[in-house]
Amino acid sequence: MHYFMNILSNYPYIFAVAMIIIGIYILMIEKNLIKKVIGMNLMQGGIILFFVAISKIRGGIPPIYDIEKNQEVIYSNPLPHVLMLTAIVVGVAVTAVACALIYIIYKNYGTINEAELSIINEKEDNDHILTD
Amino acid sequence: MTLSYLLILIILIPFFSFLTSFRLKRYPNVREGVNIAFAFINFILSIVAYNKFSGGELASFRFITLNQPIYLGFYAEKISMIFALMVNFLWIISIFYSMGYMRGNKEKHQSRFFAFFSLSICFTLGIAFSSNLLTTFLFYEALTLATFPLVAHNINDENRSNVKVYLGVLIITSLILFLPAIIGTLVYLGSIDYTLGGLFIQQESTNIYVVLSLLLLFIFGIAKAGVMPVHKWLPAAMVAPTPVSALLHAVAVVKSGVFILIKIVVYIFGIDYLNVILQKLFAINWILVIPCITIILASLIALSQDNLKKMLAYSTVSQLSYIVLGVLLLTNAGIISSITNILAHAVAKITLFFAAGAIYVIAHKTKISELSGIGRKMPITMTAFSIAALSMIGFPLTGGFIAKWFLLKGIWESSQHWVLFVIIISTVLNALYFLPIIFKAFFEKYHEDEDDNHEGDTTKKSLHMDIAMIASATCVILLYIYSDSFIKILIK
Amino acid sequence: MGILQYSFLVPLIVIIPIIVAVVLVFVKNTYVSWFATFLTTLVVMAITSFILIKGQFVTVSYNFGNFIPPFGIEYEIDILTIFFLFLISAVGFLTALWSKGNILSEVGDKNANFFSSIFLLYYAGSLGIVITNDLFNLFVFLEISSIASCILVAMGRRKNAVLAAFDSLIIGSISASFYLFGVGILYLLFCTLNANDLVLQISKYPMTPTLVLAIVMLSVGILVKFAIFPVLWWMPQTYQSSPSALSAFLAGTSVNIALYIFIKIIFMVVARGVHISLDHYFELLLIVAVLSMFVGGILALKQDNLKLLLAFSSVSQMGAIMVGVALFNFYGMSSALFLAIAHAFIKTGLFLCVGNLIYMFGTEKLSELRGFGRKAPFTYFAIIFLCLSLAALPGTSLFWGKFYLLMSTIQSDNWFLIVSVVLASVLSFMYSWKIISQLWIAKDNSVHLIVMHKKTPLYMNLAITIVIIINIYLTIFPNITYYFVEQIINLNIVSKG
Amino acid sequence: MVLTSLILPLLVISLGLITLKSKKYSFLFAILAIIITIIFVVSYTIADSYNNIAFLSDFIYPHYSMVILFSISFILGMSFVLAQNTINYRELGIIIIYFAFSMGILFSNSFVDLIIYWELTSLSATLVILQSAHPNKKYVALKYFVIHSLSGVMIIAGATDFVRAFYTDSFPLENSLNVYNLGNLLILGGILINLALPPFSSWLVDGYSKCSPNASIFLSIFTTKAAIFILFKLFYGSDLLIYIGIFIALYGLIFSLFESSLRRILSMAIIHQLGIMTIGIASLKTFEGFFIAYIFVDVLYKLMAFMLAAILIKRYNTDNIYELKNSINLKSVLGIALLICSLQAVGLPLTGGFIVKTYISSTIELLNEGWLNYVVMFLFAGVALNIGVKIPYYLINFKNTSRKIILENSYSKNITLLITIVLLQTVFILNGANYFSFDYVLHSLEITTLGVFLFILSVFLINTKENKIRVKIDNFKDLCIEASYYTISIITSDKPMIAIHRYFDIWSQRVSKVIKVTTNLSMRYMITCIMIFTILLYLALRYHQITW
Amino acid sequence: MYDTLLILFLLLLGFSVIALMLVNDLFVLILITGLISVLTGIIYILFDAVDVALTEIAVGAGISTILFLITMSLTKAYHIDGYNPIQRFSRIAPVNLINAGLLLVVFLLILDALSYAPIFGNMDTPANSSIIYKVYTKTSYETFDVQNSVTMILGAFRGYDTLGEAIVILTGAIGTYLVMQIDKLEKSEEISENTSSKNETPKDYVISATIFTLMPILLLFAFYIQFHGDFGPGGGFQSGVMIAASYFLIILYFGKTIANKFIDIKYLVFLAALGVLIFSITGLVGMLLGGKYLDYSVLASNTSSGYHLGLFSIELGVGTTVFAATAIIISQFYGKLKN
Repeated sequence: MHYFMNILSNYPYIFAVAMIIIGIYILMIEKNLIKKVIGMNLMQGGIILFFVAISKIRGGIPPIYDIEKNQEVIYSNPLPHVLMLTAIVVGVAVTAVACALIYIIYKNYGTINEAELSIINEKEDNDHILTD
Repeated sequence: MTLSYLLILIILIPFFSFLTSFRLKRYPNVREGVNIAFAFINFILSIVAYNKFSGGELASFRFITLNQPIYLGFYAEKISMIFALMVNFLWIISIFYSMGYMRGNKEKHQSRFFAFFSLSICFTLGIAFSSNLLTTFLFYEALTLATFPLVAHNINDENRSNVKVYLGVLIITSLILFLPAIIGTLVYLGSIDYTLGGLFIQQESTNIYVVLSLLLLFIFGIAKAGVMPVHKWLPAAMVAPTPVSALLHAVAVVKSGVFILIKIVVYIFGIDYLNVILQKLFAINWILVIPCITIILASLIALSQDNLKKMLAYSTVSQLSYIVLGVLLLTNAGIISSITNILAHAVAKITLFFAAGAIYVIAHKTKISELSGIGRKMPITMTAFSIAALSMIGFPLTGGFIAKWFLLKGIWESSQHWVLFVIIISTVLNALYFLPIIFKAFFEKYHEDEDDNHEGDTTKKSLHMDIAMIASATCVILLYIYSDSFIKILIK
Repeated sequence: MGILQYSFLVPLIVIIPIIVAVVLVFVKNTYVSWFATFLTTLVVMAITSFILIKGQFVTVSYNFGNFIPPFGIEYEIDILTIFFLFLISAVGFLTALWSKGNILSEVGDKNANFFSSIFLLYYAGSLGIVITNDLFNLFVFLEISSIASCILVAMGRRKNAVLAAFDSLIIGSISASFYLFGVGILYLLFCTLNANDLVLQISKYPMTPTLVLAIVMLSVGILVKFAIFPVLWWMPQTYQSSPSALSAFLAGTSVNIALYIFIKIIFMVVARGVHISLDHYFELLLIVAVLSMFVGGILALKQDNLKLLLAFSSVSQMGAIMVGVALFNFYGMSSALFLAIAHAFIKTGLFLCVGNLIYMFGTEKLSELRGFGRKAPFTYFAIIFLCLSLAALPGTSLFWGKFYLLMSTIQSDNWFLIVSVVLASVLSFMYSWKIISQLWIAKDNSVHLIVMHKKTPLYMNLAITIVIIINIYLTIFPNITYYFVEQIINLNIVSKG
Repeated sequence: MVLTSLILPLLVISLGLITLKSKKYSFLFAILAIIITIIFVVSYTIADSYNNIAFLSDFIYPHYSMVILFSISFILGMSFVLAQNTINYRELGIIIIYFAFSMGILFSNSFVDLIIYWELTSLSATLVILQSAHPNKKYVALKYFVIHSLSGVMIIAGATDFVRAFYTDSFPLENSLNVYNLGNLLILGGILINLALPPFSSWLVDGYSKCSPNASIFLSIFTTKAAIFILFKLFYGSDLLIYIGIFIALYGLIFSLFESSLRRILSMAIIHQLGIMTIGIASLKTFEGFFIAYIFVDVLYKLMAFMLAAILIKRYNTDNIYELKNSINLKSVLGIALLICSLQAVGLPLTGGFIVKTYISSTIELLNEGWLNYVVMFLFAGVALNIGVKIPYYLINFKNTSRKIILENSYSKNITLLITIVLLQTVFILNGANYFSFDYVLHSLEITTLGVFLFILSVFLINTKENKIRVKIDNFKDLCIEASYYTISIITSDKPMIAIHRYFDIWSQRVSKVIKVTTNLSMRYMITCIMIFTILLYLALRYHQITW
Repeated sequence: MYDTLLILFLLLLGFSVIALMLVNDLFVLILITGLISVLTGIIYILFDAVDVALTEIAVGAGISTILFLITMSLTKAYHIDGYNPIQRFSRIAPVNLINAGLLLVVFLLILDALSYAPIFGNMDTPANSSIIYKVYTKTSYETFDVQNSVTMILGAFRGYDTLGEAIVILTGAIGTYLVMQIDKLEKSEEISENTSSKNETPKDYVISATIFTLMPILLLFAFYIQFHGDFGPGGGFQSGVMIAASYFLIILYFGKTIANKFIDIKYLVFLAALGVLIFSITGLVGMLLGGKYLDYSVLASNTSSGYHLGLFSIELGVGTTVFAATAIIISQFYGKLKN
């Protein structure tokens, strides 16, 4: 079907979507919590790549206004860049909190393998009152 | 003051007694006195309303209105007047009786009992005067919940399942069948008010099967009318103390179920409209089969019961289907018979339950086989019991005879002759399961069993109960004598 | 017009909580931090109710930095937004009022001020989501609320709170990135981030599969938050292990926010001449909703832990609301909105009561709590009243919602739906009756209940009484909310459909 | 007229109630009751003397004759019982009430009154039965009352149809009810049940044989005869009754042969007699005539028979006819009474029975149904055989055997017997003139020979002492009532319910195991659910024509 | 030429992603994530997104890799089932295959949908052809004479997003601070031993030398980026991250206790809060002076100088927040590390 050729022409999208899908795959498969966070990070990277891919215009230059150049210069679309700045920072914040949680899980449960964690959780009588 | 204020007052007075009896926890006598006073006032008011109403003045009153067809409101008309009169009268008697019963049986937390007792009366009156299906449904559910603490009065391990059955059947059938039926009528007809001559006449378009399915949904939805498959809750409710099963399950709750059915058939569907519909569909009115099966089966089961109260419960189920049968005959004689039957059956059944309670309190006997020779020991109770039993059978000098007379007349009018034989068989069955008790009570020796030690104070305790029983027994007979007074109104 | 000159109030709703949250980081004293949260929620509720009353259904919009919408970010309040805004701020106020005792007992007073500040951030985040008309801004606030809620859950009193927090963070970030992916595709197609502008653009171009993918990604992102049947598994754990103040706020708002965004998307997409027929989409949603009603109901029936039971019950209620939305006729939408507001208040009230129980007895297991009536009479009656209204019995507010739901289903003549809605309402009765029967009729084993605190402090009970008063108000005067809902429906369906 | 007609029953009821209460003076009040009835009867006849009806013969107004008949038999019975001094005060009181209510039936001229008195008589009759000392009296009374309530209901059912048709519930004086419509058929059914229509006849046989001897005297008179009077009043002349009559009579005849107890034989004879009467009613085309005389004779000699039975049972306290073998000495008053009674049954020309029998057979001949006359003849022979031949054969002591005869010949006790003998003969004397003709005498001789012949045949058939082939017809009916008890208990037993409960429990455990898993699901399943959900949504939107 | 370069780097990226999927050793995985973030940075430069590239490399390569390394060492998870990738294929459980299949279906569906999307990078796509994007770059210079339109959009047009983003990083920081405090266990079950060890690591001359040479340059460059945002690529985020990196170097070198004396955790939290406060206050000031929230034209006499002032304060607020937040996160984690 001729549309298939169309997808080849905007190949960056393929890589972006691939990154997202593989990110999710790692998130699902891996038992180790840190690997899960890595997978999540990868997924968010994929989305950011997709967004930035949208902004590029062939033959355009970075959107910093060049005083000397004459008028007919083409700039890439600056808006996705701003959005992606925020997205990256959000990604970092989420990763930081996730790593803190992993440490605390390790501190409480002694393991960060999801299978073992669910076994311990089930076995333990979890209404063990912690605060006084 | 106009009739509408009177209506509201009648409904609210039991609610006040509900509040006060909670307040007067510590001094029981005062509480009982207050209750009786309230009941008496309510009775007087309903008589006044009855007379004023006979003047034909219709009062209506709305409080929550959502949009035009959906609102909650009250509305007085002839059937509800009579029903309210009966409920109020019997309320007085049952309070009197429960005083004796509670003291005799030394029951715990009595104030809660009296409170919820009057609350359920308030909701029954609400049902009596409701002006559209939604208010009826509201009070219908409220009544189930108000009676629940009464049924679960002295709950212990073995009767917990009964209490679950009681609540489960009532609530679930009302949610599954009654509510959709109401909404169905609202959607197909645009309004759910009780209008004289029925709503369906305006709408010629609704096809037959919709009407029929709605009617069936109503019949089975109102579990309180005790039609066969959904009657399970009544025997299960027998775990409640006897005054509860006396007033509520013999009179208030059960009758309200049938009362709603009457209002639906008469004021929502309209008798002549239904006649036309049923004639069109099939010659024999197949819907009549439902109550007939219930009558026969329930009386057969009652025949085999050994526990006195269970037997009475099943007999109530069969008597109720008499009333349902009367309604579904779709003739005005049938309607009159169902209303007279409500009154006659209420009065007779309340006496029977009083007697059963008295026997339990004084002689601690619940099994029928143990009842031999009790007539000599408790003459008043047993005579009241036998009078009421005769009325149940339809003995001439009692109220039951009037109801049976009109029922048969209705059957002839509706030209469904096969129903005659059902009535005949059921009367025989009634006789079969009531009379052995009377004969056993009066004509067999009373064998003393050991634990029957407190001989002394039986007379004192039974004073209240006897008064209540005498009152209800006499009005069984009075009902026969003054029957023509309210039949004239009904015929109009 | 009266309201327009007050338009400066609109951004304040979100900014005041943020500023107070940030200030609270400096404050060490727990009482001051609680009072600050209480005050801010009160002020925000005042603003929203002011707009609600004076607004007379006029859409108010406020663009930041004085840039016209497609360029700058725009806050817009139409009837639907103010309806949900008021709901969220009211629930927030109640939980803040209630949370004083709770912070000390469940979170410990060491970093109580951080708890309040992050609670306020979550509060601001949820308000921001509802109020903004800009899709990316919505993503940012979505992310704020998900991180904040994850931290708050982690501070729950149980050991497995941390696990639940981790799960909710991961699932939250996945759903947010799905949403972001959808926004990206929309931007790729129509180059605008503003909702109203997007509506214009969509009507210009034919429906391409890419737009379909965008809608799907957006709706999946939101339905995960909405805890509908297939994706509900993260919710019960978070509700169970989060501190009671947060679980009450979550129960009241997180689901309603998702509902609001979902309705906004549907109206946006359904609006002006979208050529594809959405009925298959709605059919699937109906099936999913019915399934979630049954699964929620059955699972709720089997739980012994009160919070889990309430969590699953809100899943089933959400199923009912989704049925109302997916039916897309007049009665359906009104029933959905009415159910949402009634259910929010009832569920918040119930979670506050559970909080009370935890405060007093330290346990929320039904089997242990049987017959605690004597020890805590006020909470006892509150729970019974709220459970009765949860059971949608005739005399309660939920009943009107169910009534309309049934009306809409009967009008839609879809027999399978009618039967399932009726059965689901029976299920809802059964699990709410389970609570009542356990607390009232079951064997009384309250004798070996460890009483940690004799009495709950005043403001805890005050919050619950306010909830009960609101419920009673909703039962007695449903026609006011009905009129309100009517306005929303006419405006949205008529204007955009 | 109505007022006066109500005086007597109400008066007597009050008397009955008083006797019930007072232990000592019960005899005194009983006598008072007798005196009142006598005064009432006399005033009754005198009051109507101006339309000069002759005693018993000119029965223009059958009501009066029945009333007179009932009160005479009541007086005779009471005097006999008081003379015998074997009755306790409570039984006496109830019998008085029973008499009063049955009088009520006679006076009722509308369906509602009829039903009221009808049911009240049945109630009082059950109470009478309950006074007996018989062990399972409760059971018999129950059967009695249930069957009577059945008949009561049938009458009400029929009456409502009648009222709906004629807008009044008073009896139709001009013409009898047309049998061939459902309502009237029901009324007929009700009355016939009261007349011991065979499937429902066990109440009469058991009731009269198991109640106390004194009570059986009164019971035998009132209920059945009142029912016959009502049947006569409502359905005179309808030809369906012929066949019903034959059926009842044949049933009575055959089963009396197999009975061994004295009172059961007499009750079977009552049933037989009722059958013949129904045939008589069917043949009468107008509502008056000599028919009441037949009832009169039959009542009196049955009354006498039951008095004899009471004395014998009292003396030898056994009911079995073989044990009472040759217990009566011909020379005693009892002997004479027994003789007269059996001759009435046979219908010897010199007795009242002959007059009445010839009247009935002549009216039946008027129907000119050939085969009917022979059947009637056979039935009359049966009566002759049953009472006329069988009872004297066993009871009378022909051979002065050594059996110790308690010589109780005191005339004072048996005065009543003598009075009844005199009355029976007066019937013959007063009406003998117009019926005592040659062909009638010839006719009665034929009947007697046929009767003797049949008797010998039956002796051969049943010449057993312990009548082994006694058909337990009555027990069959008891059987079916017990059977209904058992079937019901099986239907309604809770066994099926318990099974269902167990089934539910197993399923709920299985479901809860599954649910425990769902609460802490691993991440993998959560994300797979999300993925599946997205795919479904996308397909739903993308390809509109998803059909499932 | 441009396309071939782009494809080359994208393929590199693809391989490293697949490697990520196959490799099992945690340490190798973390290194590959660092590599991936650098590669994406380079691709962003190809996509003319300079600011994003700078942030991506600084944050991706810098902070998240360090975070993962520290958590790995804290949770002693490095020697997890360390067999090589090929063995891993043989061990694949059936469940994984199902998941893989499922995700493959999703992948194909998305691609099928995206194939209808407008072609990558051509002029006439609705997103690019519409006048809006041109307005950004032109007006940002003519009216507000800010050369770098990205900072302009960041600060002014979509200033509210940046405020939201600052709040996110603040919540992240406070979150880590709080979560680390959680001790769900009774005292008895304490697993990890006490944190601060007495003897500091001997001074490693190589590290100390590099630190001392690198430190000043880093700080200088960071401050340049901070205040030069309007004119060239850069801005609050990047400078904040840079300063945090320098702070980290100090901690690495002098050990936790001394670093604490230098800047205590409590003050860092206050600093982060202060940054967001500055940001929101400037917005409020704009509102009080009559304009809309975050309207800088009102701040000074004419619009352009007003905007310069506004942007400056915004960048300052964001910078301090980002610095403080990242510092908190790293010091929290590093504090827990034993040696």
